[in-house]
Amino acid sequence: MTTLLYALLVMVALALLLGAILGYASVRFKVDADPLVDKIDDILPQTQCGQCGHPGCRPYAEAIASGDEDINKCPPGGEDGIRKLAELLGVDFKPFDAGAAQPKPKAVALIDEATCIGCTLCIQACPVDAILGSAKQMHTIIASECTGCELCLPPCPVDCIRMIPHGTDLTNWKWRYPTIPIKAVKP
Amino acid sequence: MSRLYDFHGGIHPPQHKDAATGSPIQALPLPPLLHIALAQSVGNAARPTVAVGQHVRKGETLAEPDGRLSAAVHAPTSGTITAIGPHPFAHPSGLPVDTLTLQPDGLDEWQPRQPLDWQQADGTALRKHLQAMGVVGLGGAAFPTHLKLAAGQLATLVVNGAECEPFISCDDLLMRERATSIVDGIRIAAHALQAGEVLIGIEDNKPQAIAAMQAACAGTAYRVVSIPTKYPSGGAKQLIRILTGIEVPHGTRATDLGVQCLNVGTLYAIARAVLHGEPLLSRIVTVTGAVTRAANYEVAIGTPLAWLLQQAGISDPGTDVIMGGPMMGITLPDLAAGLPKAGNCLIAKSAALFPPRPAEQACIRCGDCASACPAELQPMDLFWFAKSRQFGKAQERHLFDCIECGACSYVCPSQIPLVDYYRFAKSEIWTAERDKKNATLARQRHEFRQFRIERDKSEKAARIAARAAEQAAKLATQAATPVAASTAAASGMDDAKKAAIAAALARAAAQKEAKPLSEQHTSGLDDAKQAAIQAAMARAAARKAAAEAAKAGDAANPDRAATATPAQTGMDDAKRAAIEAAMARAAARKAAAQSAQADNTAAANPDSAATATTSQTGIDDAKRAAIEAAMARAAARKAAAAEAKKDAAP
Amino acid sequence: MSIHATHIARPVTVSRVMLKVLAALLPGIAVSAYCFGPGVLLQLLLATVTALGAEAAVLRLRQRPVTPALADLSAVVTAWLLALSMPPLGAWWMIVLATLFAIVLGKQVYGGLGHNPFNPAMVGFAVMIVSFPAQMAAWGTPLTTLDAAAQLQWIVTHTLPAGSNLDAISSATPLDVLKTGLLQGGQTAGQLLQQPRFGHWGNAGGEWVALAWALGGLWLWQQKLIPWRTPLAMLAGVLAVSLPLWLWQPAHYASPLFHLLNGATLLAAGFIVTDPVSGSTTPLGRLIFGFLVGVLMVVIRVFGGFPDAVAFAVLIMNMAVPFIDQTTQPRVFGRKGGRHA
Amino acid sequence: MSNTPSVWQDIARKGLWQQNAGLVQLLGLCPVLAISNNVVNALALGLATTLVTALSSATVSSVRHWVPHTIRNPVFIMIIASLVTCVDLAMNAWLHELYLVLGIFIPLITTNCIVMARAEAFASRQPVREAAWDGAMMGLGLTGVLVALGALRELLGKGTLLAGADKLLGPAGQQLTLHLAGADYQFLLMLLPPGAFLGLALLIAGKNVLDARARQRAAAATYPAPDAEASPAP
Amino acid sequence: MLILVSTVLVNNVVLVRILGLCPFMGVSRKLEAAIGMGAATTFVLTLAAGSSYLVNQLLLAANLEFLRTLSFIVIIAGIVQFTEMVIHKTSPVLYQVLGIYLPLITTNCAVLGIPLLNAQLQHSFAESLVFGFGSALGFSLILILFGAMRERLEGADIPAPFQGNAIALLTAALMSLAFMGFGGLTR
Amino acid sequence: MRNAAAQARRSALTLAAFAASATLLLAGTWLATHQQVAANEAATRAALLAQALPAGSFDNNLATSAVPLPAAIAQQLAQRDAANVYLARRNGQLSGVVLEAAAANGYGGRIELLVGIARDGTVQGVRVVSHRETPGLGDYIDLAVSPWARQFAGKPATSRWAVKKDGGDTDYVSGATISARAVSAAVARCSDYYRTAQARLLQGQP
Ligand SMILES: Cc1cc2nc3c(=O)[nH]c(=O)nc-3n(C[C@H](O)[C@H](O)[C@H](O)COP(=O)(O)O)c2cc1C
Ligand SMILES: Cc1cc2nc3c(=O)[nH]c(=O)nc-3n(C[C@H](O)[C@H](O)[C@H](O)COP(=O)(O)O)c2cc1C
Ligand SMILES: Cc1cc2nc3c(=O)[nH]c(=O)nc-3n(C[C@H](O)[C@H](O)[C@H](O)COP(=O)(O)O)c2cc1C
Ligand SMILES: Cc1cc2nc3c(=O)[nH]c(=O)nc-3n(C[C@H](O)[C@H](O)[C@H](O)CO)c2cc1C
Ligand code: SF4
Ligand code: SF4
Ligand code: SF4
Ligand code: SF4
Ligand code: FES
Repeated sequence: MTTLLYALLVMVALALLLGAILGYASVRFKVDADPLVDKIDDILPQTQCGQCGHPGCRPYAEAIASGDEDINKCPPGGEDGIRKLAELLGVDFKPFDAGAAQPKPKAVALIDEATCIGCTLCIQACPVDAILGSAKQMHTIIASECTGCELCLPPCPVDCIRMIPHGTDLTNWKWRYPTIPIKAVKP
Repeated sequence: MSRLYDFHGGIHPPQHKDAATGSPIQALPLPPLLHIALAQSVGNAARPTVAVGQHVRKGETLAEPDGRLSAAVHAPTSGTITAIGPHPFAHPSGLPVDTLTLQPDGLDEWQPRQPLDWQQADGTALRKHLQAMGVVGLGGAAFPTHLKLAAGQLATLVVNGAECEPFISCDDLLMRERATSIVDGIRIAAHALQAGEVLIGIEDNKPQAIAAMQAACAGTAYRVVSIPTKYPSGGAKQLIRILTGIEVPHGTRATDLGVQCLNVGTLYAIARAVLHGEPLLSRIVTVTGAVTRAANYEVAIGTPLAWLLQQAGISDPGTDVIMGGPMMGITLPDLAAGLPKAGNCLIAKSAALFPPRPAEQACIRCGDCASACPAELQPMDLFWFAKSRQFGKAQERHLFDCIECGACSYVCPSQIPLVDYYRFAKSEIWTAERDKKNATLARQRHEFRQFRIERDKSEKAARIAARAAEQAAKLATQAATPVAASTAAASGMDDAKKAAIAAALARAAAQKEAKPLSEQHTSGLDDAKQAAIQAAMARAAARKAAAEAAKAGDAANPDRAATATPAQTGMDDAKRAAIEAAMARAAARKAAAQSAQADNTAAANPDSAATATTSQTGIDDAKRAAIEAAMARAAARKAAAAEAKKDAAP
Repeated sequence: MSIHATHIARPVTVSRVMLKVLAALLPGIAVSAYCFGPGVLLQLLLATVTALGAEAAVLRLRQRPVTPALADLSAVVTAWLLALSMPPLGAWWMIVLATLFAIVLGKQVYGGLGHNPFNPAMVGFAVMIVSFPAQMAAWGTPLTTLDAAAQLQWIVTHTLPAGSNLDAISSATPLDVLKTGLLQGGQTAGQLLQQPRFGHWGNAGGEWVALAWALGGLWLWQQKLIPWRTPLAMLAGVLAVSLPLWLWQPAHYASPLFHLLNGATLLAAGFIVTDPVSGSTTPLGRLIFGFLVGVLMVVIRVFGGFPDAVAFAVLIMNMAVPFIDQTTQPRVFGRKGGRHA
Repeated sequence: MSNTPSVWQDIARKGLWQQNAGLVQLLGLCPVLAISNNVVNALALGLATTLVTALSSATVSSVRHWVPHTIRNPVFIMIIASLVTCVDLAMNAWLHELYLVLGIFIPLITTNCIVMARAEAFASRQPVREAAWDGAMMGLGLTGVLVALGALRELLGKGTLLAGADKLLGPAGQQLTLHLAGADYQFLLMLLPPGAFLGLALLIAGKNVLDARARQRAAAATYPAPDAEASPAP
Repeated sequence: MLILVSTVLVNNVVLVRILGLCPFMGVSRKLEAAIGMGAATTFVLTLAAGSSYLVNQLLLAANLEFLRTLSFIVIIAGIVQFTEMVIHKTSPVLYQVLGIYLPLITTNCAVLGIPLLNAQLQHSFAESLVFGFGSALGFSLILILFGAMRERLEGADIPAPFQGNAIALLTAALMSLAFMGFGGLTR
Repeated sequence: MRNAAAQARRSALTLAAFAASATLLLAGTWLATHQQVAANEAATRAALLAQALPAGSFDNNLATSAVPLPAAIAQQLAQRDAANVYLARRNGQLSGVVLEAAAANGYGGRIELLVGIARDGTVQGVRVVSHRETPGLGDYIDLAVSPWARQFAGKPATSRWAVKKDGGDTDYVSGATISARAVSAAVARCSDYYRTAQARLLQGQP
């Protein structure tokens, strides 16, 4: 019986001490906001396209930060984006979610001005205010501000918006990966 | 004899210079057409000042500099402009760039030339003159020379006559034959730079050039220094190190350390431009390799390269041609391009001189590349990171200190084209940086849009509230006694005025308040845009505050009017207005918070189609629908995939 | 059209480099074969065949081109170095197993040439000495009386022709004998070294082999295929431990000369610590890497359980190479500060 | 709250394969590597761990509402530690021989990361029955890896399987031991620590191969690509 | 000195005693994280070794050995959580790098195993401290070297089935093989 | 700060409550098992000792029959300051002893042994308790690895305690003689000691 008593005494004392320290420290050293979301958001391409299943990049960043979402869901970010996220979060790189949307070449939207009826629906859809125009007037897209999210395509009642792939010129021309063709041996 | 310093690494590739140094500089007839690209230097392309069909004389300005970092372009001969538009360019991409096409009339008729009295002219005038004369660096980088002469009071001017690349001999021949003009150029540059000392570095495999330069420098304080032959001693930083011992770090300009480096060709061009008023119309080009008449030719800028090679007797027109040296030159994708100012050498490849590079093998980390690297990098690490796309790490290991000299590629026993990987990595990093910048701008626009939508919404809410209040006030007035009604009406009028004042104040306050916020969001935007957004946001905030104030005023009307009026008499207007404004602000804040809350509760409702709406408060319907559709699409796809997976799972 | 930025290249290839390494091994192999008999050559052959076979098999599984990888000869270098570290009269399955581990586990799982963090040959050796210490400790007797046919028969079938004596082929390595002798107490190092097994300079027959390795190493250095830093630092490391110990208690510790001429020290200095792939690449890193290999080697030899300590010393330091490399990056041109004239 | 059977299946699939502690999450490695040089020890420790994981998950789940966030960790670990000590004492009393073999690794179940990880990640958010099931499945998944690794190492290292089964099953167990190689066969590497790492690496690689095959098959099933048909399976 | 060499190298916690493997595998993807984790573990482990010695004396005196595991782990949990809160407050960067692994120090076998071994081997207070510190040093050393190695391996052309954890374990296998060389170093 | 204090109190109390319940659970389990555990531990120890002496050659509880050896002898036999001799009795008569012995000169360091010697000086059993010989080479001395140690059972005191290679009677594994030598020498020391101390040991005095 004394053993039991001693045991209780020791453990309860330990626990009390510990609990007190922790409780105190938890208030004393309280920290706020998670800087991780910002860092993740920084990596995301800000296309705001929703292909990740979230209404914009920041919500996706929040989902990643809270551990609810995988890092391989953002097609506009491409593999490089996944790689950067993996690096930031200290997890292994993983390829695109096979079932989800896949990355495609960058493009800008172009309004066929002859067909446009000036309904302003696309203006309301564009998450980055890249479309100019007012009611009943033909609209245009500021190419340099268009992120290519394609959100303006579905609302257009006359389907006058097309996506034009980015062309290359001297300002965005890139040196390619120096490939050595690997010939697979026949099995 | 001054002391020479050594730099780390370096290589000794076979020289192959003799083929072209056997004969003096050759003149050439004019080609049938000249293709003069507008972008002839680092920086902005020049702006054309001529029209298609216009006749121009030799030396006439065809395009003028666009900004500081840009140089003019001139007609190398007299003739007619036949086209302005995209044309193949001497660039590894093969992409066409805007080019002037000039059809010579064969008269070679000069326009009047205007030399500059350089000893009298001040620095600014000299630099203006050089920019107008289109003088750019001829050592390879094509940096506008007028900017390089902008430094004042320089300790040392280093003249680059090293010409360290194999095959190239244009500077050698220039020094042999036109040393006096070069020295004239040195005189002008040294004057402009107020250089204390002039060191002319020439590799010791060019004894004739050294002798010629020494002869030309006789009687001056300029020192011709024979330096050991070792590639890349002609790199500006390496040459500066050899001659002065100073190491110019990456990202620093030599001028900051009191040194400037100019190529001998550039100095010759300076001399022609200043003493004779001749713009940079032609240059010496080494044409060698698989050609029958390998030599140095004096060639008009814009001469089609295919034509030039024909003149030199190229044996196989289909062969690859390098512009520049074999270490740093580029393989030309299209020989229709005209000769650029930076084109110092053309080498027609032959299998004997350029055996195909054996297949790349794995890097065995032998370290030969590190021993050869003049930038003292660890090229195998840069390669390892570039190959596996770990660009951040490559940058940490100073990828951008690499001068792409190719010494590492040359020595690598695994035959890895290392520089290709570095260029790839640098390209990717630049692209990523550009994307990042664009993303930041996109985010700012997106955030502003969120803000705008939010604002519109609360404005609408305020309008509705105001209408309701008005209604209530009307009811109250109707119920009151006529006397009360009259006072109320009076005080109501009073109130209207008060509200206006309050609104004005609130606008000012809101502007003040809005500023930090907008600043936060727009740090990366260009100024005009930023200002516009800021203004818009401030305006919106003010409008909102005003509306709120009006509403608050209205709502407070019925009961407050009576109590407040008597006390008001002593209060001066400004103070009253301030109080009102503060109250209005508070009300506005509350209203905003409430509306946000309302949205949240709505979103929390499990039935509202997607859980994702939680943070959508500001997104209007169309967008939401689109997103929802996208999400539904994604969900459907996912479901399908899951289904498939389940099926396939054993 | 050639897409490369640099249009000319030095006429060297990895195969040439490896071929020269193999050539540099030849003098040592010759002396070895003379000392320990033709068994050495059979081991080399077995190792080479296994290495090439294993490499080809893995590449085939990965659907990668086989011939270029085999032609770079790096697998042969690994095989030879491994074969030369193993007992000359070990059974055939030992060298085969060792080579399999070296090539598959040491090299190919990491992606083949250039990607392996550990020295493959040493991986093979360490696996064997840990798994089969008894068989690995039985080194061949130098200048054995056993004739060639008997040696080969022993390696292949592990039987001896009638009339041959097992003791003629099996004897512990000098390092082992010395360690055992000292452990048993009673005799000083000096006395022990009087035994015929130790010859003149501490390793009967073996010292000539060691010198032949040194010769090969020097030639490699002269050919600029190996840097001077690593081997020299390693030898310095060996001296740094063995010399003070020997000066302090000559009765208990063998002389530095003994350490230099025994247990593959010079083979390691010339060919093993210089393995470019698994070694350090920075100038300072090479010094640290080599020095610590030398130190660890003697420490493990003298105080540890594995007298043939080269493999462990090398593997332990291989482990540290990425860290060493990262922390000893040379300063880049222009970023040194203070080097201005 | 009631759950459809698929939820249970899902938890089981995650615990046993998809999120397997030893192969995927790489948690609970120490016992896996240290006690896997033969099947019997591995099995025993695996079962002990499973017991603790299931019990502790259930307990954690049932008290989860009363524990303030700040002392979540200490409380959970206390629960685990006391359960472990109970198992430890019980084994000491009734499976003494095995107890001697497993040694310090029984108290160390306390810090077996998988136990704590499940308590944190699953049990502290889920109802009791789900939590217990999850704990059991995670534990069984780990046991599976332990046994597989034990078998691999025992087989390659000593050429036997189930040596020492008598410790777990009493004398009858002796008959179970399989000798699959000559009596003097021994490959020490597999029995020593390096062999443990190596064996686990091989198991993970094996799982990767299986998963890749499954993925390939799934892909082929959804998009029956013509070239996939045409090229003969390797 | 000898006991330090012995615990750091010869009986290295991770490679020879096989303790603390989860953080060893989990927090070694990046060198920076490895260094942080090493430092945190060193701090916690040394403290745990010391304080658990004191508690053990108490338990022995009261004949309460069955409370050993429980009381040790409570102490450790306390120390860890306290450390966590302090780091969270004082160095958000370190906190972010260590991420979910800080609480996992509690479940680092080594942190409980070393105090238990101390008790089992009846080490004195000083010995306990040195043993704890040495083990932690050994852990950190291996973790850091492994972290640097894994960073390098990120660029290696590893066969698909071995990518990720498999190659890391394989590397650990070879590291452990190398450490066999220290066997018998101190007797 | 008030907040902190309250929080601290709350945490402490919760934790204490859990600690108390955990302790109770543990204590309960301990009470249920501790006798069995103690019995097991005694049995293990006894079983170990019994491996050094044939079953049936004694009827007392060996584990509780330990008598400390004098320091000098402990130093000589076990090469440390303290060691025990266990006295086996049958029908109250000394039937043999089990000595804690050690050899410091194994290949890997200390080898701890139990050496059982019958009343007449015959070595009855040698059991390696712990060793650090090379696995796969020197570890044959361990009964768990090979029956090598059984060869000592029944060897008379007059045996030549040395490996055959050195002219003794002990078998060894070629290539790992050191281990066998070390064990042999330790057994020899025990045998010698028993011879000289037999009379005293019969009295129960070490
Ligand atoms: C954006 C930019 C601005 C520069 N501005 C100056 C300048 O103001 N003065 C100057 O002397 N050089 C200037 N430089 C030139 C470089 O410092 C360097 O001297 C020049 O590129 C020639 O050397 P190179 O072969 O290394 O290219 C500038 C270069 C760049 C890219
Ligand atoms: C690797 C390398 C080698 C170079 N070699 C020469 C050379 O041999 N001669 C030369 O005039 N410029 C050479 N340059 C260009 C110089 O760095 C520098 O741009 C030039 O001397 C500046 O003079 P400029 O502005 O008058 O052209 C080389 C550049 C590099 C990066
Ligand atoms: C790695 C290694 C481990 C060894 N371990 C042992 C050992 O545990 N016990 C032993 O007696 N000999 C061991 N030896 C062998 C001894 O060094 C020595 O060669 C042997 O005992 C001599 O026996 P012999 O006289 O039968 O040849 C080992 C040798 C090596 C190389
Ligand atoms: C100088 C030199 C030394 C080498 N030493 C070794 C060695 O010690 N072990 C080995 O397996 N391979 C060695 N190699 C071959 C090759 O580098 C090795 O197989 C790679 O580690 C395989 O990727 C060497 C190659 C050279 C050029
Ligand atoms: S998919 Fe990418 S770009 Fe599109 S919203 Fe999501 S995170 Fe933003
Ligand atoms: S214009 Fe269309 S594609 Fe471009 S950003 Fe706006 S919505 Fe997206
Ligand atoms: S020279 Fe080539 S093989 Fe040698 S380290 Fe450099 S890149 Fe690697
Ligand atoms: S190309 Fe870059 S890395 Fe290669 S040697 Fe030149 S400076 Fe060094
Ligand atoms: S099981 Fe030991 S650290 Fe996780």
